[in-house]
Order: sequence, then structure tokens, then C-alpha cells
Amino acid sequence: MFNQPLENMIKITDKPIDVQKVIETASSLNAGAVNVFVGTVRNNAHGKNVVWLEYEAYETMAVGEIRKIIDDASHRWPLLGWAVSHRIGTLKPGEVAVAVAVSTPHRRESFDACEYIMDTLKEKVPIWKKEVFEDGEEWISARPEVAVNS
Amino acid sequence: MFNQPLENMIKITDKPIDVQKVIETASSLNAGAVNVFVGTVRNNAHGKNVVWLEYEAYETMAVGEIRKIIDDASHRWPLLGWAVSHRIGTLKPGEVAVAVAVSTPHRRESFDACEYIMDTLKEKVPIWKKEVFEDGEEWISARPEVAVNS
Amino acid sequence: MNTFRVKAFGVTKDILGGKETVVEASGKTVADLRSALTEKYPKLVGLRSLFIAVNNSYADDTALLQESDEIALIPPVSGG
Amino acid sequence: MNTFRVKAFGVTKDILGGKETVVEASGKTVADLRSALTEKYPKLVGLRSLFIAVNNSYADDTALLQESDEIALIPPVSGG
Repeated sequence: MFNQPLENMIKITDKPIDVQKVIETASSLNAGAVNVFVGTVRNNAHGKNVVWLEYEAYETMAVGEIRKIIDDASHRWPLLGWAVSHRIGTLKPGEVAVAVAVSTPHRRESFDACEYIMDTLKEKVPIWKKEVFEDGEEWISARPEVAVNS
Repeated sequence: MFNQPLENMIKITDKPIDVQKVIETASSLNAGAVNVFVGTVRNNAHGKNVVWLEYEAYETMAVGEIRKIIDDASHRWPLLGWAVSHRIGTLKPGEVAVAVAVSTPHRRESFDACEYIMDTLKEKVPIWKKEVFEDGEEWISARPEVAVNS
Repeated sequence: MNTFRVKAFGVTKDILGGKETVVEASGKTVADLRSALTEKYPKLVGLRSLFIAVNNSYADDTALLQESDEIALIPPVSGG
Repeated sequence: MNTFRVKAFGVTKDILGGKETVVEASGKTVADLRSALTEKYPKLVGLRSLFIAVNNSYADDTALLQESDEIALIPPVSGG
């Protein structure tokens, strides 16, 4: 899985995410560990059936904010490779919304770095998700009375 | 990536590990999060070039110990799917030695469960690794004077 | 008066009724723009948070705006 | 005397000179087997740890062995 030179990736795409490609991009011959997080659309939320989700991004800013997160992570952990891909548009339950992969020399730092990137991505990156149910729709986390989704 | 019924997997194999297959096996339509750890052979250890590694397992016991770890993890986190695959035999730098994937409703528990499984696997499961350098070989962690590898 | 062109995303697109709006503000700071926006679109006040991005970065309320800046409303994000 | 057949893995395979050995022990506990093994193969003492598995599970030194048990030497593991 390491046959290409180290090449990193930030991608906001309306096409299905190729998780294997994300992992390959993040991999490095000097690494002993790769941690990968894949966020998928659940078939239910708040006890209601999700019919589909709409993801929207402020793309230029999203790419810039992801780059800042990776820069921060690179200062905290010895990242040897990484890749972040986020889907936008209409997603059905089971589809991949986001995939983040990092490679590091040892395993603990791969878990820590990947979790940091995901946590910060969810906090800072201008991407929005609207859940569409059988009886309505809702921009997630927009208003105080709506439960924060994770 | 969820088109098959939930089917879990413990595999000790002398064939290359298909990481995509491990992820698919662990995935679940009810899950929002999949965490995946991939352990790969580094091209160096203790400052020396690794030519290849030999992995050996006490297979029947290894499968049983992995099952115990998964059972423990299932009591601590809401695992919706999981898969563990460990390679044995001769591995070159860059090859995948182990892949662990778990899916859970939310992301934090996927990181925690996957890290617990990996930590405990490295501590308890009867699998042994011998590093072969240009000028010798060494069973990892066997003797007190040899640095513990992670 | 200062005229700013403002992009909207997510729930703010619904509140503004479109992807973009033009707002007249009495001053040049982000805070001035924020006042003008919430006066024109009172529903913005009901959001859990509302950041303003200038040229693709989060901006403080004290930041000074130019009419040529790329300005965007950032309601609570929910990616991942 | 009790006769036990013992599997060896990893570095213990090198120390025993093979995948399996047969050991005569004066008692029936794991501790008795351990004494007989370290007497026959003194290099086992130099390991960072040495567990004994009985029928595919880790066994305490007080566990009782039967000659038909599947017994294995578990030197420090290093999977992953």
C-alpha cells in the first residue's frame, strides 16, 4: 500500500469517498501505524428515520481550515502522512461523509492525532449538514433547542 | 460499504491483509463512526535497516485471546461491528501486519474501543515478531536488554 | 454608509432567502456589519452561534472590513 | 514422574531447539513443569517473561496439569 511517494490530500467532493485511496495517500514507509476515521450516515437520529442528508461546504475556507488543523497536528505529533476527504451533496444512510487518515511512527500518536483532527474538524471547518426525515428537515446544531449531533 | 449483513471476523493469515475488506466487515448501517488501525512494517528499528520481519502465531490460542478482547470491548463500548486481521509469515517493510476496525454509534467510542483492542492485542495475544537486519536477527521484546518495540 | 456583499451558508441561507445578500452598515467593523445584518434579518439572533469569516478566515468583531472583502456568515458547523 | 508434551513459540523455539519438547516433571502443577523446563533449558530464565498456556488459555502456576493437556510456552508477545 506504499508504492507511491508521500503525497497528502485535502478534498471536498460531491463524489463517493474512496476510503482505500485515503489510507494509501496517508501511508508512509517510515510509519508503523496508520489510524483512519470514517464517518458514515446513520439510518436514524433522535429516534427518527433519516431519509437522506444534505452536506454543504464553504469550500475555499473549508480547505484552508483543514490545512490549519493539519499544521497544528503536525506540530503536536510526528505525522508522516495524512489525508482528509469530506463529502458534500446528498448522502444516503451508510454512505461515507468523511474519512481522515494519518500515519505516524507508533500507534498511540496515530490515534491521538486522528482524533484531534476529527474533533477540530467538527468544531471549526465550515461544513453544514441538514437531516431530512420523512416529516421534515433540520440543519444540525443550528439552534439552541436542537440536540448537538455527533 | 454496508451492503452485506453484519458479519464479524477474526483472521490470522499468511496472505496480504485486505484493509478495505476489514473495514467493510466492521461497518454497520446503525453506526456513525468507524475507526481503523493499520499496523505496518517500518523500514527501520533501533536505527538499523529492517530487511524483513517474521511473524509467528499460536493460532488457536491467538484467535481465542482476540475473541476475549472483543468480548471485553463489547461490554465497555457499544460495538456495532468489528474485524481483526493479523498477518503471519514473512513481511517486507510497508506491508500490513495487523488491521483492526470497529464501528460504533459515535466517534469517540470508536477511537477508544479500537485503541483498547490494539493495546490489549499487543499485550496478550500469542503472536511473535522477529526482526531480520542485514547483520542479524532478534525476537522482539524477548529479553530484558532489548528495547520494547511498539 | 458602507456596502458589503455577504455569502450565506446552511441555515443562514434559509434565513436570508438566498446564497448572498448586500448589506449597508454604518461602520467598517465586523461588529457594525453584524448589527446591520441582525437588524435586517432578526432570525439570525436565534442561532446557537454566528461567526463571520473574512477572506476565508474567522474574523473578530473588531476586525476592519473593506467593501472588496469576501465576507461569509458561518452558522454552527456540523461537518463530519 | 509426569510426562508433559510442550509446544514452543518464538524465542523459546530457538532455546528448545525445536517446536516441541517432552519434559518429565516431579509434580502436576504448572510450577512443577516450569521447574523441570528451566532445569532442562536454563536459558529460559533469561527471558523478560514466560507464561505457560494450557488448552489455549494462560494458566497460573498453581493450575493442575494432565498429561493430555495442550501445553505451550508463551515468551513475551510482540504482535501488532
